[in-house]
Amino acid sequence: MNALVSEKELEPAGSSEPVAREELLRVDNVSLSFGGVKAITDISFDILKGEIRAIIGPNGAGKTSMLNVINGFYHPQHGTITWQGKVRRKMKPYEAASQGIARTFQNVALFKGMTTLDNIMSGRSLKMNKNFFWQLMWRGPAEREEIEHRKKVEDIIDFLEIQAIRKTPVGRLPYGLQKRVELGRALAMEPDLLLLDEPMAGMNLEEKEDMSRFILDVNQEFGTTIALIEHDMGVVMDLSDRVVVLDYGKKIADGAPEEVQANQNVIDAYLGVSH
Amino acid sequence: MLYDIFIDPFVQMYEMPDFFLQVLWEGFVAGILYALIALGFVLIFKASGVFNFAQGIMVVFAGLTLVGLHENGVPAYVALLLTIGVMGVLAYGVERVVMRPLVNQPDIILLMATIGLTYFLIGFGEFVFGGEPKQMITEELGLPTGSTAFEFGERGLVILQHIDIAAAVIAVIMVASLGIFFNKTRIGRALRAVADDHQAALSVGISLNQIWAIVWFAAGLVALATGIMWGARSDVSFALEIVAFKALPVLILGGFTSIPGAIVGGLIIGFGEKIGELYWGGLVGGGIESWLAYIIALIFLLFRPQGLFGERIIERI
Amino acid sequence: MKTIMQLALGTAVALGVGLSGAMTTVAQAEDSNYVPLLTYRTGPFAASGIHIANGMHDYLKMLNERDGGIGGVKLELEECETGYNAQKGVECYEATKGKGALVYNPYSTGITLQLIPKAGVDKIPVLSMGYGLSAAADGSVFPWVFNVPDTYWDGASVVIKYIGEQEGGLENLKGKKIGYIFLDAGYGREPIPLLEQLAEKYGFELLQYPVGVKEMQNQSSQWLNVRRDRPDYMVMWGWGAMNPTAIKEAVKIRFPMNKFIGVWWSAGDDDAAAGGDGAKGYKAMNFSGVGSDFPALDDIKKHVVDAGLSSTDAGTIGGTLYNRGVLNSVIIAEGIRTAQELTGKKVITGEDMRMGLEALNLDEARLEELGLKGFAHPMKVTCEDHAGSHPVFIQEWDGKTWRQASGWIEPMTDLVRPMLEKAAAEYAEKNAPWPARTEPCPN
Amino acid sequence: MFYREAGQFKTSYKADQALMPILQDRIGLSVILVVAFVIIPAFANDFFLTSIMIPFLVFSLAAIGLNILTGYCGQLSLGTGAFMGVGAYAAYKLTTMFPDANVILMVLLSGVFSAAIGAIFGLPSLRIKGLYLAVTTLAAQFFLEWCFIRIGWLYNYNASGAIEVPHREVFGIVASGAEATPIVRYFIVLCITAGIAFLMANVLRGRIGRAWMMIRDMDIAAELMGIRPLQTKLMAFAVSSYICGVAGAMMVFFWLNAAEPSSYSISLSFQILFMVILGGLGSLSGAFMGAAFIWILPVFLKFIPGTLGIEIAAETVEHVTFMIVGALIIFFLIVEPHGFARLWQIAKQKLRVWPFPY
Repeated sequence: MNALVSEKELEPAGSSEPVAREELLRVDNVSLSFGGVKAITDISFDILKGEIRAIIGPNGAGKTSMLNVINGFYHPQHGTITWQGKVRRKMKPYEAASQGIARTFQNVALFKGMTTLDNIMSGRSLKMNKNFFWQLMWRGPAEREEIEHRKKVEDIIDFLEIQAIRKTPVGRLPYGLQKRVELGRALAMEPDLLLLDEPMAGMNLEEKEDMSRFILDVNQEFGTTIALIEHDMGVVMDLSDRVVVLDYGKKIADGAPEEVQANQNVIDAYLGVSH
Repeated sequence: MLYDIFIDPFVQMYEMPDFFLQVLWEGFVAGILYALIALGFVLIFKASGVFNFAQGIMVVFAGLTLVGLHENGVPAYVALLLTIGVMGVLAYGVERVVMRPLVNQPDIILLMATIGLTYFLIGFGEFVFGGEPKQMITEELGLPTGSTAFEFGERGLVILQHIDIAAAVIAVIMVASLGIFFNKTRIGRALRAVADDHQAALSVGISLNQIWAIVWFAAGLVALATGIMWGARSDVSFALEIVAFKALPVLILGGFTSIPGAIVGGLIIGFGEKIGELYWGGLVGGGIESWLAYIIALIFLLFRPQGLFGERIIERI
Repeated sequence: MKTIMQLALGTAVALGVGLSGAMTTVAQAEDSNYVPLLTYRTGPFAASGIHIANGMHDYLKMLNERDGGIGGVKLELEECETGYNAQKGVECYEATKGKGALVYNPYSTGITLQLIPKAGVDKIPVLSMGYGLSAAADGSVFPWVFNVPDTYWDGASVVIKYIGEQEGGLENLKGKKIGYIFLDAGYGREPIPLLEQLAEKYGFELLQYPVGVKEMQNQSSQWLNVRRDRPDYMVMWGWGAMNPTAIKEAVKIRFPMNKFIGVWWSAGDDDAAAGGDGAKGYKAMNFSGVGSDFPALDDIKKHVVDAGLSSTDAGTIGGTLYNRGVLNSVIIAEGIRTAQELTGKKVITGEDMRMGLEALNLDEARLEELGLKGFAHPMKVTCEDHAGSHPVFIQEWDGKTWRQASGWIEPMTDLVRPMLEKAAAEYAEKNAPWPARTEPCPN
Repeated sequence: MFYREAGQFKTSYKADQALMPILQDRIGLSVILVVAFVIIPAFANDFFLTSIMIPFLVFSLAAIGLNILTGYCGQLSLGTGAFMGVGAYAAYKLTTMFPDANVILMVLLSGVFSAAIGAIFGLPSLRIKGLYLAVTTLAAQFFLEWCFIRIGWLYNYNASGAIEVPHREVFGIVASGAEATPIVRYFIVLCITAGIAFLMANVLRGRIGRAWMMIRDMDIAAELMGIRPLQTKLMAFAVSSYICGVAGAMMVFFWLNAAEPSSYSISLSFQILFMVILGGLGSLSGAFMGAAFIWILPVFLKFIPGTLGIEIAAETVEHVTFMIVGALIIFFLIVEPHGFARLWQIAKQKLRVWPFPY
């Protein structure tokens, strides 16, 4: 397991005392619309290094759109995103990935034609760099690189307890396992910020418990900052350090789980007070 | 050089307006025929999501069957009815043998299956009726054959072929009746439901198999009409298949699912390639018609990937 | 799943058996001469190919039925379908050459080009009658290739000569416009250098209208251009589906048909008939007999077609392309006969056949003996000249059938021959090291 | 029973990542190589070499090329024929410009030109996807075909408009031209095809192959994981076109001897596409199986009736061949849309558990 943990990540890990955490990402006044439809209106919040930040809200609140904005898939019409202290310019999704943002998807977006192993190996793409001609030869640098990364991937496979399905094409796996492979793939990127879009949707209680454990382990052992969208309030309240609540593309609350739970706006949103 | 590209063609258009009109007319007729082939594609794609590569060959096959039957002594109108019957059998057969077992396969597999169908129909058509090109039985079917010339000015002359006018009229009738069929009849409504969502249509009790057989039959009828018209312009043989490829850029322009798109796309390609060939083609030695349509479609796609009538695609994950 | 496995196994076994069958060369019958016929009855050029194939097949078959072959030895005929496709052409060549093939008639410029270098290596001559590589007429460079009776350059010069006659002399061509519509492939492009040279010499303007193979049936642009340019004459080098479409389009734009002249491959009966009444007056060059009024053709009808030994429709006997096929077979047959006379052997080889073709002398007396008086102009091949620049006539479509419209017109050999020699030298240079001729001259 | 990996333990990642981790596969491949390099040359006649083996290998290579693009990177292309043509014309220009150079080297070099052209026509793939992209590759097909006809420089202004393969020797052995023996051509084609297939197998199991498959399976997710879509797709276009170009050059240099523009027409594109689909998208061995099926079946149908003494008119055979090929394509798509490669896997699975299926 240690092989996976780089020095940088060790730093905040396991430190139990509440230090003033550094800001990893800040969203300022972001608005996004498709044609005339406003998906996000003037939202601002921040994500601190090492925390688990939950984004919640009713269906259609703009949560997934928010994640899409964060990893560069959508470009907001207004507002700025500050990543590790620098204002981010308009960028392509692969640039966000190379800066250390990884994610999982609401509807599993695995590479269906590939095996579990290959899917997780695909997470190492950015870290591998042997060029085409070494790849042609295989013997030598390309093979060494492949083995080196294979070791790291095997660590993740052990961590997620999916050894038995290593060589199975992911298309044939049950939903819960697919979600787990997807998490593994995101972890393989060794991200600074991990975006999880409904990691527990459609799971039974047991699977949810497993998944929650993995998320906590990732956060605590590797020190990875996590932003997650989840509908299960129990999970959100237990896992997250801070929660931001969206409704109709607007931010209606932000704070510690208990505060948010008590917020009248949030209660109205979930109970459906007419607007 | 710049003069040849940017000014001279327009000077020519101005100086020989009769010729320009003739070019437009030729472009219009070619466009109508492309549009008719594209229409067959659209019908099938809308209802089943199958990109029916065999549409071009169905055009030839229908024409060949018609002429072949006539050659074997069947009166023209009886042959026409029999051909309609053959297209019906073909539609049923395709639905039964190709579509049904391949339901829910990826696009490319369905595309390949229709290419397989293309090969089969070429072999079958030539096996039954022989490989030599045949003359379309234009007169026997009561279609006009002459031409009308409008002369004006000293050398002004525009010639309209009656068969081309007939082609335009028939195309309009076909599109109109398809429109009525889609909007006013029960089967038409079912068809639109299927186009929107297979599963939902199934769940309200629409038989997919029946619908597919019907659209393939409708596409077969469109193919027959196209085959007659195009056959009358040149002849009926499988060499015509290559012309049918032109329907593909038309589809790109119009979108795979839009009937008006097929018509407008067909006309754009028809006008575009005739004007391009006649006023600009000479600059590079002519013959640019063989690829101009595809390049137009390609450039167009770069700016509007969703086609002329398609809605803007918002990618979701 | 089980059935699939069985099926797969069955297919594999069948394939294995079949391939081993294909691999074992069929032993050449000791008492026959083997003539493979590379034909195409399918594909985009089937329209023209079918009639040629019928004519070639029927005449040779007739010799078998009527005379028991040539020189008492039967001919073994085998048709191999090429579909005008170069891949399949090579396949046919490889499949048949081992069986003792005497001569190849590829009927496709592409396949001819592939076979030209192989001919000398495999020692099997190529007879490309009125098509193929014009330069191959130079027998000193291409001993193994024959393109009697004419090259395309001969044809192009005849057309211009004929147009000159119509205008009252070649000098009157000055300032005239002659349009050239052609199949945009090697075939159609070949005459252009000569036409350009003639244009310069006689002062007419040459306008070119290429028709892509894909656009054969969609020529409205080319003919609109013709309408705009208003040429005085149109010359066509078309094949297959291009011909009927071109004639229809010419009718459509009301081009005067008597000023529209096709090459001998645009002279099919179906081609002209496609134009309906409007096609009346369309002209084409030809070098093989018009009509079915020849004793040899009667024999074909009697011994082959009526006997059900051929797929020919009796009504097509005597058509231009059918007769062309017959003429091709006459040359093959006479080549074999000459070879038998020269070598004294009954069963000959490809090398003998080459000698026979090179010594071919089809004079009027011989044509009459064959029952083909007036079917072709007498032709004599020499070691230097494998084409012969034989005269060509013009035929005219009267709305129902072709009739001869001119006497035999001599090509401008003085102009064509130097060009041929130059082209042959260029070919040899480009394909260096091109083997120098070592074959003895039989004449 | 016969195909069982039990007892074959892999003790390193290196062994696990080998091309053929299972012993039986390695034995199978060795047998195939021995047949290809020793038995066929020793026993086959000219017809078998020139009309079956050489075209089969050329088409296999082209199918590998297209498979990289369509099967591995998910970009459907109908322009294969034209890219093969670019290779052929480039090889022709190179050998006529440098008559003394090694012709095999020139054939391999010619692929670089088709790779460049392929990459240019791959540019729209960034914005255009799926069937729409397939139609735009038709633009490449028809435009390049037009160039082969119209640009005289490409065929050295030959009056015939075709390219004719010149006589060239490599180390004193005639390698191309009419005098080259079938056996020499066969060995050249075999070595090039086997070599490229091996190199591609390497690329496909590594980082780049994975990137292509990521784009194929879900391009958006791939992009979010740091794959640059344009570079990756262009690379697939370039590599694929390189291979197709080499195949096209081999087609004219070691098989046909001369080629007209129509040799590289749209029908060639379809022929190759059939091979890829029937063989199995995303499978190298499938490319060989597909090529064998599509090429050998018609040859078989054409010459078998004759050798069995059945008289069938040539055109009937041709028509029936079309029907059978078309019907078989549909049949195999229905039976197994993933092609022969998947059928072969299923067969191996059966062999593994035979004779006790449970």
